[in-house]
Amino acid sequence: MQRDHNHPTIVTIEKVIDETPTVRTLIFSDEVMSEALPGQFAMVWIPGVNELPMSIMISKEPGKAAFTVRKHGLASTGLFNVKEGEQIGIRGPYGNSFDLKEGKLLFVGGGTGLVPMMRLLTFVRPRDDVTVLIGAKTKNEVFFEDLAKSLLEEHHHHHVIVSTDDGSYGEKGFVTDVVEKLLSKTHFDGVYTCGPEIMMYKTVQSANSRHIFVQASLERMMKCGVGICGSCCVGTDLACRDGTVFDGLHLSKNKEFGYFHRNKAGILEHY
Amino acid sequence: MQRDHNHPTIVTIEKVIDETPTVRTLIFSDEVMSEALPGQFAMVWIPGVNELPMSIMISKEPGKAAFTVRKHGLASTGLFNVKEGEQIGIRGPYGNSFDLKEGKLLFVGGGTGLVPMMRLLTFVRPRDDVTVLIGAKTKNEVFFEDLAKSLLEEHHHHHVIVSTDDGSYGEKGFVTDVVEKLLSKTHFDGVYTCGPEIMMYKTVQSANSRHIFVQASLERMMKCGVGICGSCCVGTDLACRDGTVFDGLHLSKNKEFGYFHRNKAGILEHY
Amino acid sequence: MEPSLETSIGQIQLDRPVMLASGILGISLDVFKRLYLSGAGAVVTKSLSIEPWEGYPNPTILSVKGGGWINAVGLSNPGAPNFAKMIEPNKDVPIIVSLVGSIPEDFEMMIKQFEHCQVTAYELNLSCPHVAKVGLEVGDDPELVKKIVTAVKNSTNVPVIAKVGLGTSNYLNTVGTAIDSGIDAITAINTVRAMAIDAEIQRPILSNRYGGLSGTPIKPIALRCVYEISSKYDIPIIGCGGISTWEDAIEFFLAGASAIQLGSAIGDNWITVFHEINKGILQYMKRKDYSNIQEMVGLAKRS
Amino acid sequence: MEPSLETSIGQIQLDRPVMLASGILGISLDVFKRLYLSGAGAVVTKSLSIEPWEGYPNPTILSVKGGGWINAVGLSNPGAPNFAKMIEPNKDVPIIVSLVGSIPEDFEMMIKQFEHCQVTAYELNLSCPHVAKVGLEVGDDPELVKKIVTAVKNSTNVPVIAKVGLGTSNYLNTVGTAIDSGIDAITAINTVRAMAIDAEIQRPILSNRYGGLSGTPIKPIALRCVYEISSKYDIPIIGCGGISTWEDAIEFFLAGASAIQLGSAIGDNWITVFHEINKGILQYMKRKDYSNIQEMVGLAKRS
Ligand SMILES: Cc1cc2nc3c(=O)[nH]c(=O)nc-3n(C[C@H](O)[C@H](O)[C@H](O)COP(=O)(O)OP(=O)(O)OC[C@H]3O[C@@H](n4cnc5c(N)ncnc54)[C@H](O)[C@@H]3O)c2cc1C
Ligand SMILES: Cc1cc2nc3c(=O)[nH]c(=O)nc-3n(C[C@H](O)[C@H](O)[C@H](O)COP(=O)(O)OP(=O)(O)OC[C@H]3O[C@@H](n4cnc5c(N)ncnc54)[C@H](O)[C@@H]3O)c2cc1C
Ligand SMILES: Cc1cc2nc3c(=O)[nH]c(=O)nc-3n(C[C@H](O)[C@H](O)[C@H](O)COP(=O)(O)O)c2cc1C
Ligand SMILES: Cc1cc2nc3c(=O)[nH]c(=O)nc-3n(C[C@H](O)[C@H](O)[C@H](O)COP(=O)(O)O)c2cc1C
Ligand code: FES
Ligand code: FES
Repeated sequence: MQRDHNHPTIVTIEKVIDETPTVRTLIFSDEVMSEALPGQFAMVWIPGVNELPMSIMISKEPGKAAFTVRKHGLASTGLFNVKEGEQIGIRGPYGNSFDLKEGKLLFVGGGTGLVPMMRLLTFVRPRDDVTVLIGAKTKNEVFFEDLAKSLLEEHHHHHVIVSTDDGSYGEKGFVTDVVEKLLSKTHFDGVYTCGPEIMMYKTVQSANSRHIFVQASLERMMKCGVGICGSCCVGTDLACRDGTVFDGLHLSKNKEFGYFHRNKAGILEHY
Repeated sequence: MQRDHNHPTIVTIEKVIDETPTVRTLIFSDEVMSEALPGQFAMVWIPGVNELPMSIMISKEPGKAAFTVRKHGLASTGLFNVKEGEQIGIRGPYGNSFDLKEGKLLFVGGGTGLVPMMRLLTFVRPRDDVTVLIGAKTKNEVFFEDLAKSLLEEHHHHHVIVSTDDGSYGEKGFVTDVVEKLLSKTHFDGVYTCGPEIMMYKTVQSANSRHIFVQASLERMMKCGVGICGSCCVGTDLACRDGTVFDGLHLSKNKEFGYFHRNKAGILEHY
Repeated sequence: MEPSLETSIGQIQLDRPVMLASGILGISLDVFKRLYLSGAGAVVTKSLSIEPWEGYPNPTILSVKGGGWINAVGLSNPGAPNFAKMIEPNKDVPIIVSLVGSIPEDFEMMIKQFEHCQVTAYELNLSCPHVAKVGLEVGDDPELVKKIVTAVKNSTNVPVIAKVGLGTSNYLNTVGTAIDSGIDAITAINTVRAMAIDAEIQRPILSNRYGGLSGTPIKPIALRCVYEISSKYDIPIIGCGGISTWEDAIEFFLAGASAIQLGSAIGDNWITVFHEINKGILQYMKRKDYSNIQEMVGLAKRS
Repeated sequence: MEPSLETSIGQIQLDRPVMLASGILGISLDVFKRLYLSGAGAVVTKSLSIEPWEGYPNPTILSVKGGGWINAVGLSNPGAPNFAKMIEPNKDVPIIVSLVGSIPEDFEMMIKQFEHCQVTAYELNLSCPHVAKVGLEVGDDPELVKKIVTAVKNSTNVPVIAKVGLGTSNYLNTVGTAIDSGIDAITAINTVRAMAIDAEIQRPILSNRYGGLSGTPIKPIALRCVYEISSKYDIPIIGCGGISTWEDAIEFFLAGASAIQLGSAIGDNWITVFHEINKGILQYMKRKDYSNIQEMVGLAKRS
């Protein structure tokens, strides 16, 4: 029978990589997921634990894909603890993708929000001028810096900048301050961001105010991933089906973006 | 949505032709049925009346097909009475087809058993030597004689022979006596028959005894047409799915062929 | 004359006969507006309880290989009071408020919350197949159905619909009891209790184990329920279950439904499905020369 | 060690766990032999009545767009006496004789007919959803179920199976009653009452209007029934409903079935389906290192 993308397909975790003490990358074989577009996500079933949305991470080997998970609550800790040889269920890929411009490009990622940024980097052309901004609270939460660099090896012009809130590594300060500084200095042809919503909100604001094309990939509570349950709604939008990637101009008209998300009961909560 | 062959598709009867006082041909447009193989049948729903199996008759126009029905009991009379512009439901095509040999071919049909013979004639090559035998009780039950002739127009060697039991038209006697006569005179490369079971039984016997390749298309009580209900079983065979066309050698080993059929309750009845 | 898509389900008047079913995309007024503009004649809210409910943990929804969906969302909802506040500004969208509860007082309390809201109708969920003490557990108890419907009818002048489904009793009796107690219309049916197990993992996939089957697989079941209800009772019916094409919609009208609801089709075809179905119904009506929906309702019952 | 496909359903021992369901291709001993040679572990006959029944007029079967079949064959059958005579010569094929009737005496009389036949088990059809006075009308009546099962158990030493389905009462109670009355095993489920209407013709398609839905659409429902029964009762179960692949078969074993039956899959994939499923089960057992079916039965119930 043909694969049903909305029914869990069982895959085996083949390799686990520790990125930081609380972040791990789990690699598995799956043709469909290996060809996911940047920004697309999967619903990941950890049997006996929970199911949660995860951006689809790249893997160096063809036919493989990965998830990069930060250990947090029940579900993510369950995934974080999956060992090599153990099985999980995946459905998807879900969601749209980015509209990649040409020229001078800025990528702004925080935490596991870097995952779609990494996949997007694999689509950038060698002649583009690429800046990757990695934000973290502190030094030992920084990851994917080397990966970003190696993905950009063939590019003449590229910068990978890390900023930490406490200055323990790279530039000191909020990543959004670096964004503001960069955008005020030079013109960019496209800005792409994924990470904590406040980070994305400020990045979108900085770009919008300068009429720079910007896209952000949103996170919301997700149950179905296909636009049935409604749990992921952001104003009139359903993050899972209309997004997760939205244009900055569209987001600037959304009353909830940057301010509210909904909890498991669907009640609006302030960020 | 793609067409579901096992769910009735509604078609409109575009033309009705009287073949004899009790036999009519109903023509309709349907790509799928127009491409049915010789010997295949449809389950025909006459709304409010019944559903019954009907061999798929040819039509001169592309994209069209037909049924040729003899008025008999409730269901066939219902179909016989369908007027131009009225709708019926059809599902299928069901069943296998004939294995058409080359060379000297004999077609033996009685009554509406001529329907698959007519479709089969359209596949015969001009260089084949073709004999069509049409059997009927009496003169005004003869039909398709002209059609058979016109289908064979381009053939150098062809004969259309009619025999009636009462001798009111064509040769006098049972069609199976003509078969026996023909087969005893000349070698045939293939014999094809459809019609009353006794006619087919004798034809198969005549051919088998001379080691001549012969195929017959069987009729049995049919409800599903797909091999679920079991009502069409003939020994180990399901007429609808294994047939309706069977080789003479296979039939010679079947204890029911020529002797028994099952009624609506599934009880074996003698012919 | 151009045929009209208007329909009435008893006192309920709608511009278009296709509604959003309860529980689908149903927690935000902004989304309701969008669905209305996409062609939905009305939206039914998620089933609301007095208190907010988180629902079951994930996995809560998955598709079935070969068609349809199984869900055990567990009636997660923000609670009637929060919800009423959210829809208070609404003037444009016909909103049908779906309610779940265990006792008459639950329903009375919730209806009070909507005093200042424009509510097109209430739909009593007597048929959720996977949450204890509400839904089917209520629908399968005739005494309770009687008490709840009577209480609700005494609390509001807005039309009240009972949503029924296949439980552990004869749903036709539930319909009968609801009618005797004054119900204005019936929605049939809810999801059908079902399960998905993964052969590799060797466990039920839903966290709640049991869930409700929706989408194409249940259409023939829902259609027979509408036909059965309309053959037995004289009550306006809203058909629901597996509807995804205009042909499905017509079949439900012919079986006796004055309007329809859909949910799962959105997962398969997204929200353009409303427009597609409306368009198909109109074309059918033109071809068959009908001027309004009501002319078709129940036609399949003639012998 | 090569895993074994042998299974036992209580006292019933089978070489292979996949059977032909009742009503499918089930009127001729020749065909039974063929199915057995194709890989069926046993064949269940059409449900037999005392007298021959013609069943309903055509149309009696059609497929549903989007999957599955609806039938209202109407239990056409040659009658128990004729049938018993036909299978008398059988020595090789495990035949399970399915019976329908309205009162205990019907069943007692029929069982007498099979005195000289080799019968692997009797299956009481308490669940046909579209014929009056038998099937579900019996299954929904606990008193009658008790009387019939008791009478049948007193008439024969051959194992007796009750086949249940979704009717107008709680089928779990029917199972409980049957167990209390001495039943040896349960088959779950029969078809689910349903309907098909044609939008163009504006009529129900089946001559009987109502029929039973079978095939893929009912699989998630059947699976939950097996899981529910095996969670509540300690009784051997035969799973039936929508099974068409080895994965489906495994899921039913995990839910608690010791064997399975299939019907509709033959319409979709023809009789090679038995061999395909047997092969798939064996490969799965090798991969998961099971030596016999029983090791899997009910595994999905662990928490
Ligand atoms: C499209 C998308 C892609 C994501 N990609 C990644 C990724 O690549 N790596 C990663 O580590 N995390 C990712 N997340 C976040 C992840 O899904 C979880 O939200 C997060 O791991 C915390 O979950 P938890 O259940 O462990 O925490 P909990 O303590 O149970 O919940 C904490 C908070 O997490 C959020 N959350 C919980 N469950 C869900 C859910 N089903 N859907 C959305 N949010 C939920 C809620 O805001 C909740 O309040 C992504 C989320 C979305 C929506
Ligand atoms: C594969 C196949 C192709 C056929 N093709 C044609 C054709 O092209 N033209 C034509 O006129 N007839 C054809 N028939 C015969 C036709 O289906 C009917 O059997 C016949 O018309 C008499 O049906 P009735 O219901 O009117 O008669 P009734 O008086 O109701 O029945 C008379 C006898 O007809 C047979 N019969 C009735 N219903 C069925 C059924 N559902 N399936 C099979 N036999 C049945 C039985 O032997 C029955 O005893 C075909 C039959 C089969 C099996
Ligand atoms: C994810 C999901 C959530 C649902 N939640 C509710 C609910 O809260 N209240 C309710 O009455 N029905 C609920 N239902 C049932 C639907 O309203 C509808 O009756 C059922 O899905 C059948 O219609 P469909 O086949 O068009 O989806 C839900 C269905 C789904 C799929
Ligand atoms: C054409 C047809 C006839 C049936 N006849 C019977 C019957 O006589 N007795 C019975 O118990 N079940 C009967 N059934 C039900 C099947 O035995 C089975 O329970 C049901 O079809 C579900 O299995 P499936 O999805 O594999 O077909 C019939 C089903 C079909 C499709
Ligand atoms: S996650 Fe269900 S609608 Fe988006
Ligand atoms: S007609 Fe049903 S099996 Fe052949």
